[in-house]
Amino acid sequence: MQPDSLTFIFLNAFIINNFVLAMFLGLCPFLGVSGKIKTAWNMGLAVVFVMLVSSTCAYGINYLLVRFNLEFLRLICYIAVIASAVQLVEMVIKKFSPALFRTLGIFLPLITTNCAILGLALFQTNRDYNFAQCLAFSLGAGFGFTLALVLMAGLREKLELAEVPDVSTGAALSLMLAGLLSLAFMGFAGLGG
Amino acid sequence: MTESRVQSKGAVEARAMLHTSPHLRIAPSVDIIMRNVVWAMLPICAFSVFQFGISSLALIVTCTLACIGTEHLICRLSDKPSTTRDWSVAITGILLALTLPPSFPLWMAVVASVVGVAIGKLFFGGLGHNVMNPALVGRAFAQAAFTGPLTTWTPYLAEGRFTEFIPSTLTLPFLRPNSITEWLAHTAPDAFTGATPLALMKFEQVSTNGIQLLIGTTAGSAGETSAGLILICGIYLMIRKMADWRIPFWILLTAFVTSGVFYKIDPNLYPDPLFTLCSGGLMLGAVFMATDMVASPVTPLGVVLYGILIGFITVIIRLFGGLTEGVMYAILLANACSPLISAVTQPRIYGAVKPKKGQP
Amino acid sequence: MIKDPRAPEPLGWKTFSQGIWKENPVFVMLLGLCPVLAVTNTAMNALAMGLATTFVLVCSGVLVSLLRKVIPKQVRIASYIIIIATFVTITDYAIQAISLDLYKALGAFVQLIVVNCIILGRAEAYASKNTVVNALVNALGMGVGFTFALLCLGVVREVLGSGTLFEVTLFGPSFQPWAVFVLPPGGFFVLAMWLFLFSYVRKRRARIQELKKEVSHAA
Amino acid sequence: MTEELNPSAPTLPKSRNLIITLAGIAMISGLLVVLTFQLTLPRITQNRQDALERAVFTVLPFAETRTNYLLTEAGLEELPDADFAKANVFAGYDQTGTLTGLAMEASARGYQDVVKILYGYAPDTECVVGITVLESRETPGLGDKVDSDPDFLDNFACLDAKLTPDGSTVINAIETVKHGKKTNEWQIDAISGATITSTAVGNALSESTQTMLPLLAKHRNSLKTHKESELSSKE
Repeated sequence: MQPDSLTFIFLNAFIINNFVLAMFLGLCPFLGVSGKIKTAWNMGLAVVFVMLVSSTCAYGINYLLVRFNLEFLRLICYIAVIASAVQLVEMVIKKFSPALFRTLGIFLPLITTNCAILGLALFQTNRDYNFAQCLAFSLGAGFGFTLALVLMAGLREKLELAEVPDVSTGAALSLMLAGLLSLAFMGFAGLGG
Repeated sequence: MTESRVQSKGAVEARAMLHTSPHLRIAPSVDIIMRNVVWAMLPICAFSVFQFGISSLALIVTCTLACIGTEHLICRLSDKPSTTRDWSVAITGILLALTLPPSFPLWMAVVASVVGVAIGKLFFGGLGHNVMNPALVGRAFAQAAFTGPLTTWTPYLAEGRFTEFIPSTLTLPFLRPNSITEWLAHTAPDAFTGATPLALMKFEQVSTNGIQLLIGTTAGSAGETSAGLILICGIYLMIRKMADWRIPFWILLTAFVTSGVFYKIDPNLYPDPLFTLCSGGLMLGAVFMATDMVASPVTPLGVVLYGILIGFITVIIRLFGGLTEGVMYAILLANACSPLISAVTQPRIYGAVKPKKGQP
Repeated sequence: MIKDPRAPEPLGWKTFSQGIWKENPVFVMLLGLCPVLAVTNTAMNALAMGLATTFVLVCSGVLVSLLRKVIPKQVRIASYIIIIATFVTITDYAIQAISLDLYKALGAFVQLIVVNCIILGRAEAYASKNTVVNALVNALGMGVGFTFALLCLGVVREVLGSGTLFEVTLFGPSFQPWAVFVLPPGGFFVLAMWLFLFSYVRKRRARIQELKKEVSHAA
Repeated sequence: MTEELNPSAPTLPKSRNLIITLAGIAMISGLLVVLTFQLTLPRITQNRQDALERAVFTVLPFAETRTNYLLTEAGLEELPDADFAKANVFAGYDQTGTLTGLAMEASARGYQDVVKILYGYAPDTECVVGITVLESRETPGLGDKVDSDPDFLDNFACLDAKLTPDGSTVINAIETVKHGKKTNEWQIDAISGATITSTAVGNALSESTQTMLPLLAKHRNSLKTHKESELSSKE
């Protein structure tokens, strides 16, 4: 596999350098919405969706900015456009598919201000990905986020029944779990090399 | 790992309900099972000492004592009765030692033991609540922290192994291990390559003889070399109904099939399936570590999925990953997945209606 | 004692100090964890990141506070984000101009300061309701607290992970570094251990106080 | 930006006020950003150039000056200093203006992520004469030793990358072998314990030399003479 092949870009963001466990992007929802498997799964799907939308937007904006030599406005434009694009999509979904909105909708506002979304846009720009690569990257990142979130939710659901020592509850427990997951994911290092 | 035969009350009941075939009339008590597992591991330890000498002995003793000590100390600190008497932490210690290279510095082995028991087990509430196998947590931590020493291998049946330590074993705490080049030069004059069968396969496409792998006359971690011996010990445990045969069975079957497929595609590039089964820590992991009941799924179908997952990830990491060995990570990842697998494969209660989609 | 939350707070030591310990953005409120874990593999990176965030916090706090009477409620979040993004861009270019190596080490995480919840949170919860001086002092306190937290992680990770502190070798050449601490899992572990430690100390203090109370009660 | 931020603005009361405020803030922000950009631009360009120059002169220790080239299937194009970021070949010349070597970028997958290196190539001896790491996220203390380990860097005293006489391919592709197993001039002796990163360096070199050197061979003379003619024209 070449370093810039679509498969590698996907796998890299998905498991090798997992967005949450190796890049630390999107930690707030990762710690916040990982209590229940079901919620985590829905949240994950919403993130995949938002990532696709924002990656596409970011690609478009960057194209325009480079064209007009306005790279220094990149950050401001990204954050503004991604936020409004997601809002727009939210409104569209609400109008045309209330069922889908019920599943994804509550998470959308939460996701918009999530560093994983902006991080995705910035990383794809830094690495000069073309459009197909951007899509592979955003899918990998989104599913990587979902995977980490769902695994975490499973572990936390299991530990709800455990007699965890009172000093290691809450955030410390979640972070320790994340550390263990991150350790386990190191097994994928160098995959495909 | 087997220590998990002791579980939280709820889990025991869940398992008891899920078991279909009548295995034992009276469930053996926790420490009897644990003790049996320790007995079953002793031949492996003995072989390891025979093969690698006093360094290996020191490693096994150090790890076991460090694990027991950590558990005892933490229980005392948190004003709980010490849980060291159920033998489970001893199993963690022995298993950890068996997965480390014989030349591993003892102080690093202590670090791995402390981390494995403290972070891998007691942080989450002790036995029955650990999310991953504690011995493997310790080893994974050591692999990430001390990559160099953990991938340094020594020759098997080296001369003078019963009279002198491998130089790196006695490294002072916090220091880099002493170089073993000079020691290698006089113990293994016939150009020991310092590579395990897996590394030879991966980097030089040299396969190792199957008989050698079964007997264990290869370099490798202290207790992983003899696939045959491990299998015999595992079968003993299974015959005595002290271990679940399904998990090792599915792991080995999947590993066999997956690597068989790749072997069929290109026999020159990929190892043959029997090599995959007998090399590295696959046998040890499948028999003694993946069977950790606390960290494996509880449903019958879940156990199958769990085994398949471990076998598959192991082969993928070995063939396509940056690392030569993937069993440890495969088991850790499968441990992480096991609550999810249990949830997905939960048998439906008879008569219950599946909730409609879209409804909470 | 109920206070009108909209009334501006009087300037005092508390304005500054609350961000450092009692409401420490990282250890207590668990905000902005992404940079806390991602760039703390060395103490230098941690310090640089802390200072950059402090700069953005202070500047955006001051500007938001200045404009607090001008910005209509409906568009306040959008305005805050634009203001924050502006200062982040400025920081980004400033770091590039100061040192390219530092910029490479921090990577895209400088730009990700934009979505650090601490900054938007402070703008919304404090700067938009208080005077410029108060906002400045408060933001400074929060920044110091954030930098302190980053350094707590950065120092531990660098000392254990590479045996150095601010790139000065500490233990001589035969020290065995624990590479795991500069790797991603190490970040999680060190933060979890700090939180664990604080929670332990807090629980212990609470228990001692309880015991004291009981003793005095009995007396 | 203001338009996008206000999809719902018309429904709000006093929408004109809102737009004016937002526009005002956007103006301030734009002004600040442009100001910073303009102020820092020369410094940043200078820093980038310095970094590149450092890297180029690390792999070509005898060079004193450099020229940027863009080498493609279409041909060789000289780039001015301002466009150095687009270049893929840097030619190094010594005081007298003779070509001492060429520096090129190469990248391959390592243990964690892509490893990007710059390597020096001496056209006279057809050797790779030095490498330096531009970007890597390899394990500190192990994988990142490829940039500092003296034994490993010794591999690049003169690493064979000879072309076939017709200049179409490299005779022996560069490859990485396990520590202590180097037998041929085109092999890289890996760092023990960091085999993956060492292999990545080898793969990067192998791939880059196989694509770039045949291209370069076509233009070798123009590279050599170019600078001399420039010098002579200056004199």
